[in-house]
Amino acid sequence: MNHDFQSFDFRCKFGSKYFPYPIFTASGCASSGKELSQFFPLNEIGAVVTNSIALKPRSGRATPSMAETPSGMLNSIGLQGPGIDQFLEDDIPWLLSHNSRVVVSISGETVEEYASLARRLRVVPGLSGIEVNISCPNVENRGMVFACDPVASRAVVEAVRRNIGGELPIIVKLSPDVTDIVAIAGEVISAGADGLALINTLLGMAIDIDAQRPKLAGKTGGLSGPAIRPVAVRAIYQVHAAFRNTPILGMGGVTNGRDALELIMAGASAVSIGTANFGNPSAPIKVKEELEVLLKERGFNSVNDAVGVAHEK
Amino acid sequence: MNHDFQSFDFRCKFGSKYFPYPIFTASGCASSGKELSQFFPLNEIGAVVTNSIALKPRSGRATPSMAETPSGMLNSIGLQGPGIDQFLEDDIPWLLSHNSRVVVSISGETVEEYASLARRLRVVPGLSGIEVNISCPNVENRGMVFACDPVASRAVVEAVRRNIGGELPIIVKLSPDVTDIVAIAGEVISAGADGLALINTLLGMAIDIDAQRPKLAGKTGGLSGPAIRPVAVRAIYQVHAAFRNTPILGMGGVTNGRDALELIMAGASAVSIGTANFGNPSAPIKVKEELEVLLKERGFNSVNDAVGVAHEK
Amino acid sequence: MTAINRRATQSDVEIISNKKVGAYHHMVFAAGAMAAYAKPGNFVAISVGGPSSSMILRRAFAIYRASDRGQYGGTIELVVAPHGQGSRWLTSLDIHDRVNMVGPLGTHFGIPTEPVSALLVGGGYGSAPLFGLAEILKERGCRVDMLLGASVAGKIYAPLEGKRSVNSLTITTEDGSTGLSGKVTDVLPSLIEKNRTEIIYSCGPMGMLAAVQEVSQKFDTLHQCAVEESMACGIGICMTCVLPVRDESGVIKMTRSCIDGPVMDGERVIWNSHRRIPEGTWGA
Amino acid sequence: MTAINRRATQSDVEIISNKKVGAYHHMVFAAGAMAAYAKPGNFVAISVGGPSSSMILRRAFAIYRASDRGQYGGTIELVVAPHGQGSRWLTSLDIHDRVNMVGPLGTHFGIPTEPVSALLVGGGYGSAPLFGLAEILKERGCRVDMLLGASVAGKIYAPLEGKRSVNSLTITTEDGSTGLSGKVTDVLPSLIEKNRTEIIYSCGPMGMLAAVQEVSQKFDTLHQCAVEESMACGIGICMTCVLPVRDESGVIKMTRSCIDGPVMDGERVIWNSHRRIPEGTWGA
Ligand SMILES: Cc1cc2nc3c(=O)[nH]c(=O)nc-3n(C[C@H](O)[C@H](O)[C@H](O)COP(=O)(O)OP(=O)(O)OC[C@H]3O[C@@H](n4cnc5c(N)ncnc54)[C@H](O)[C@@H]3O)c2cc1C
Ligand SMILES: Cc1cc2nc3c(=O)[nH]c(=O)nc-3n(C[C@H](O)[C@H](O)[C@H](O)COP(=O)(O)OP(=O)(O)OC[C@H]3O[C@@H](n4cnc5c(N)ncnc54)[C@H](O)[C@@H]3O)c2cc1C
Ligand SMILES: Cc1cc2nc3c(=O)[nH]c(=O)nc-3n(C[C@H](O)[C@H](O)[C@H](O)COP(=O)(O)O)c2cc1C
Ligand SMILES: Cc1cc2nc3c(=O)[nH]c(=O)nc-3n(C[C@H](O)[C@H](O)[C@H](O)COP(=O)(O)O)c2cc1C
Ligand code: FES
Ligand code: FES
Repeated sequence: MNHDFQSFDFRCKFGSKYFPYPIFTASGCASSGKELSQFFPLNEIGAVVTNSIALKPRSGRATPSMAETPSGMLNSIGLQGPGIDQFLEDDIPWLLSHNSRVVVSISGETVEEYASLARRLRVVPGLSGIEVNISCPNVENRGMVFACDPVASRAVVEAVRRNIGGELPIIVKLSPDVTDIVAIAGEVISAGADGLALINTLLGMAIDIDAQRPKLAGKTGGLSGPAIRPVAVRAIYQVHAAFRNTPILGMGGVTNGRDALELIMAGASAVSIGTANFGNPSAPIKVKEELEVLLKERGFNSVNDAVGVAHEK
Repeated sequence: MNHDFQSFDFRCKFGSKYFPYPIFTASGCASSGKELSQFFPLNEIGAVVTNSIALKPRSGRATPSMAETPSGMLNSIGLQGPGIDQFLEDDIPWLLSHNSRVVVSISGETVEEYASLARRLRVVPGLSGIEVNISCPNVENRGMVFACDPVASRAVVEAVRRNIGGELPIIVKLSPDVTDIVAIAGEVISAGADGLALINTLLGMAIDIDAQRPKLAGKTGGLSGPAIRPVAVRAIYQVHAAFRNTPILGMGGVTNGRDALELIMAGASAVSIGTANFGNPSAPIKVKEELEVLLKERGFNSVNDAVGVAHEK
Repeated sequence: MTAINRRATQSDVEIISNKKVGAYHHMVFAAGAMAAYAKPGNFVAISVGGPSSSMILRRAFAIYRASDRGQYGGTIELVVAPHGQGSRWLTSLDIHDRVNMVGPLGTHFGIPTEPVSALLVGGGYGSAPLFGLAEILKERGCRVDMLLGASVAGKIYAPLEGKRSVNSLTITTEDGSTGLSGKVTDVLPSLIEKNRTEIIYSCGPMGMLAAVQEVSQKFDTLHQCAVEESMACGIGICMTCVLPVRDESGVIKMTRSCIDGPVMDGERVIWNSHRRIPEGTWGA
Repeated sequence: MTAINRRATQSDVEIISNKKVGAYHHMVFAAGAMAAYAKPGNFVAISVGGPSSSMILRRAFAIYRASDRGQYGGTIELVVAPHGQGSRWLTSLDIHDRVNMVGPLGTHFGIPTEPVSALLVGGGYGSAPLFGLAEILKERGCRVDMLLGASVAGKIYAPLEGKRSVNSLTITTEDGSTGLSGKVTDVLPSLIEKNRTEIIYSCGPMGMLAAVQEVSQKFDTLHQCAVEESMACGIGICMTCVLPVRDESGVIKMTRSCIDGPVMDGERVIWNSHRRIPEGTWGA
């Protein structure tokens, strides 16, 4: 097939916002963007998704906070960051001045913290979206992770929705560590999510058999990288099958264009690159370029036409 | 340290049964043992855990039922097997006549099927244990996997316990695809499990971007191999922390002695070798030999002394 | 059968030659005793990617030739298409590199006790096991015709010394770049008629084998084919390589192609059953 | 600083030499322009394991030498200990093999503007970046003494041409197999006194650096050390390499050792904080 004369539509859409490319960075895997800008112009990708930002400064967890595993890694960074005030002062202006589209990831320990973060972001001009990381321990409920509890998940999303106003799309990021991810997705969609981010890391652990204790100071950590891609594809496929109209930002072990297309065919409207950035700082641009070639080779005129096609055969 | 004069105790114990070595095969990854016996004597390992056997013959699922993934694989074998009658006639006598210790894995679609299987096995002499695979769809509850539902899990184990009599240890195999594996473990222990097998495969999927459909004919499959080891270690650690007195048969991505020791230090009393057999038919014996060296190097006089040591530091 | 090849062993073997031939690599391994027991149709399973590989499963390769004497002791030769990650890694290895090999595995082609007229049909690298078979058939006094097909000329594997052992060699390519233009099944009927073929031996992609079986059935010839299902273990323990096969008593069972194959009776295989279990299969 | 080395680039570089030296491999890479910007203390990050590797993270290596002229254009030299999977893979490569390298990364050793008396302390392969530093210090008219320690003789990396650029070289090994028997910190005080050391530069295991800082503090010398935390990215985006460091205003912050290090002011680092966040850390 010859599509040379047709224009190729690489856009994706979450809520009311269009993004020119369907490749984003993954939260926590691009710091606040500055460092990667040395390897490619940030406006060449769909958006930078920032590290999850909390209300207050956070030191994160002690080292070692990283362990390599087969085709993956564990991390227990624990959301190190400067807190929302300094973040809005330093990082956001820098990103916007470099023409980067910005999706701010937020994390809280109570429903009220999420609400406060939403109120702070509501008044910031130039943002493209908000990603709500609900894989955080809920201090009001014995530290149980919000994303593992449908009621708490719903409460967070309702609070953010109420406080963010109408413009900014809300993408809610789910954990795969649940019995029924479709049920959680249903709750957060009905609570007002414009899109879903799938998947966060899997809870894992590695043990140092010489020191005879967990490798990570924080004992458990989040498993990411190519090892978890089959779980990501499955979660995206299941959720897309149930909620065709809710766009999904897919992630989990994407390192090249083929991986990205796998997530897209499963139902993702766009794809975030996380751990792959550590192995290859130009991964997002590489994935984007490869994806464009793969889509065109297969006769797609837009990335949107490829979203979820694996459901049809 | 010099431990040459001390005898090394390599035994492990489930219920009332001792096994001379803490290395087993994993269900579904050694067929019924015959094939592996060409690469090592089966009585050189703790036990052969058979493929999960159902009441009736099962054709399994259509091919492709396998896809390699980074440091892992997906399978959707679907418990192909001859049914309990032919199994007891052919496979069990062969294994027993070759001095292999045998743990029979059973699977059912209803609680009553598990009960019937237990009744059949109760009268078979020479068995060393029964592994109850509850990662099977429950036809009486919309196909929801037993292992994902605490009530159904309990019902299965109670039924098996009632029907098996007092002798044969019951090892219940759990799925990691749940929000709270410790809660499920608690249910099956209080229902009468003598031990737990952790972990079964993770639900995953891979998509063929050329055919634009799932690679597996059965769409989803179980993810196994080194990719999932961090999830196995975490699950074992969590469950051992909660139930120190219940022995765990650990599995998930073990390919060498170091991996096995990792699971043991997390809390496993013995370790099953699954996917690694496909890449290396002498994997169980290799793991066993390496494990013995590693334990002795670290001054352990028995494998039991190493169980769960990572909890103490 | 339903038992692993009792000659199978596992060992680290050295590569003693690796040459590009058309689209393929002809590779020779110093396989020691393993070579002595290899028969045409058998295969080997090789670990790929090295010690820190993300590829955890073995790759199966049909044995092209095996010889149990010579400078290096026993040798096993393979014809490898650099297709995906694993085969590209294998073909990129140098002389003296070592790989872990399990073999010989699976069933082998049955040799008729009488001298018959045999037609050997190969698709792509599927020709590999047919040359050793041709030699044996010739020794038994058979007439041996060979028919090889591929998409393009570079994918026809037919070395000179191999050609010597056949009475006739016909080649087809889909793009006509060498031999006749078309598929093997286009010329198969006329070859059967001309050579009064009594048995067909085939090896190649599953679609080709199914088509050969159709023709074979029409002419009522015997047909032994070497199937190629994806295999995770190659030794009968994973059940990923099954395909529906009718047994002696007529029951269709999902059968392991690694131990009850790869060589199977074409008539017994239920063809075109990809992605579904045929109705009436035992246990379905 | 808190910004990635602005000279950092990513490219595939060719190995032009790989020689075993004691317990290490001395490796030379044709790194082109990357070499021109490398300063003592900087490091590079290399992908390991090849295209189908299960190792997804880069490995960091201190630059031993960099030269921007010569037969191969710019070259970067490393001293690599074949320790685990990744470094064993790297050291097993042949000449002409290529690896993907990002560099130069991180901070470099600060060079005093006046000629001072400097003592360079290296543990194991930690001596690597010190030789290039010694040359520069000598050019600036400094007195340069060097103290190298390791567990055994084979782990002392001290090539002949390197030794030439120092005023004195002291070696300690824990087993006494070469040089003095003991640890570097056993002889450090006497060397400082004898040479009237004004600044210490150190590179080696974290435990050694902490011990050097203690001595340095006692003698009130300056101390620049190159720390070695495990790093997943090397470019400041993963936060796995943080350690607690007191900033100019006295606040302790978890600081990335890949971009605000590896070279840090020894006095600012909160030592012995493995597996815990020190009290009073910002955001703790
Ligand atoms: C009995 C048998 C004999 C074979 N003989 C030869 C031979 O002589 N020469 C040769 O070049 N190849 C042969 N193959 C195919 C070979 O085993 C590999 O599948 C092929 O080299 C592709 O592997 P890869 O790692 O390069 O590709 P990848 O795409 O990376 O393979 C990924 C996975 O898919 C499986 N797979 C992919 N394609 C096939 C296929 N067509 N058949 C089976 N499994 C597949 C692989 O086993 C692997 O698990 C044979 C296969 C079988 C089963
Ligand atoms: C700034 C810096 C400079 C370094 N310079 C050198 C050098 O000049 N020569 C040299 O031989 N090595 C150096 N290292 C160590 C090197 O990066 C590798 O960690 C080491 O080679 C072990 O990797 P491996 O893959 O062989 O071992 P593995 O045990 O397989 O490594 C597994 C993981 O642990 C991490 N890791 C293990 N040990 C260490 C360690 N001691 N420090 C940091 N991370 C570790 C690795 O990065 C990897 O992610 C340096 C590390 C850093 C951070
Ligand atoms: C070091 C690291 C830090 C992360 N931090 C965050 C975070 O702050 N917020 C969040 O929502 N996800 C975080 N994640 C999860 C990633 O955004 C992503 O969901 C996950 O890693 C799967 O994608 P990947 O395999 O491409 O990395 C982090 C992951 C890693 C590896
Ligand atoms: C091909 C295949 C078939 C399996 N069949 C079964 C089975 O019949 N019953 C069962 O309980 N687990 C089955 N499993 C799961 C394994 O027993 C094991 O729990 C899992 O694969 C994790 O271990 P591993 O990574 O060592 O393979 C199967 C796994 C594979 C790969
Ligand atoms: S390939 Fe494993 S049973 Fe055939
Ligand atoms: S190594 Fe990633 S931030 Fe320093």
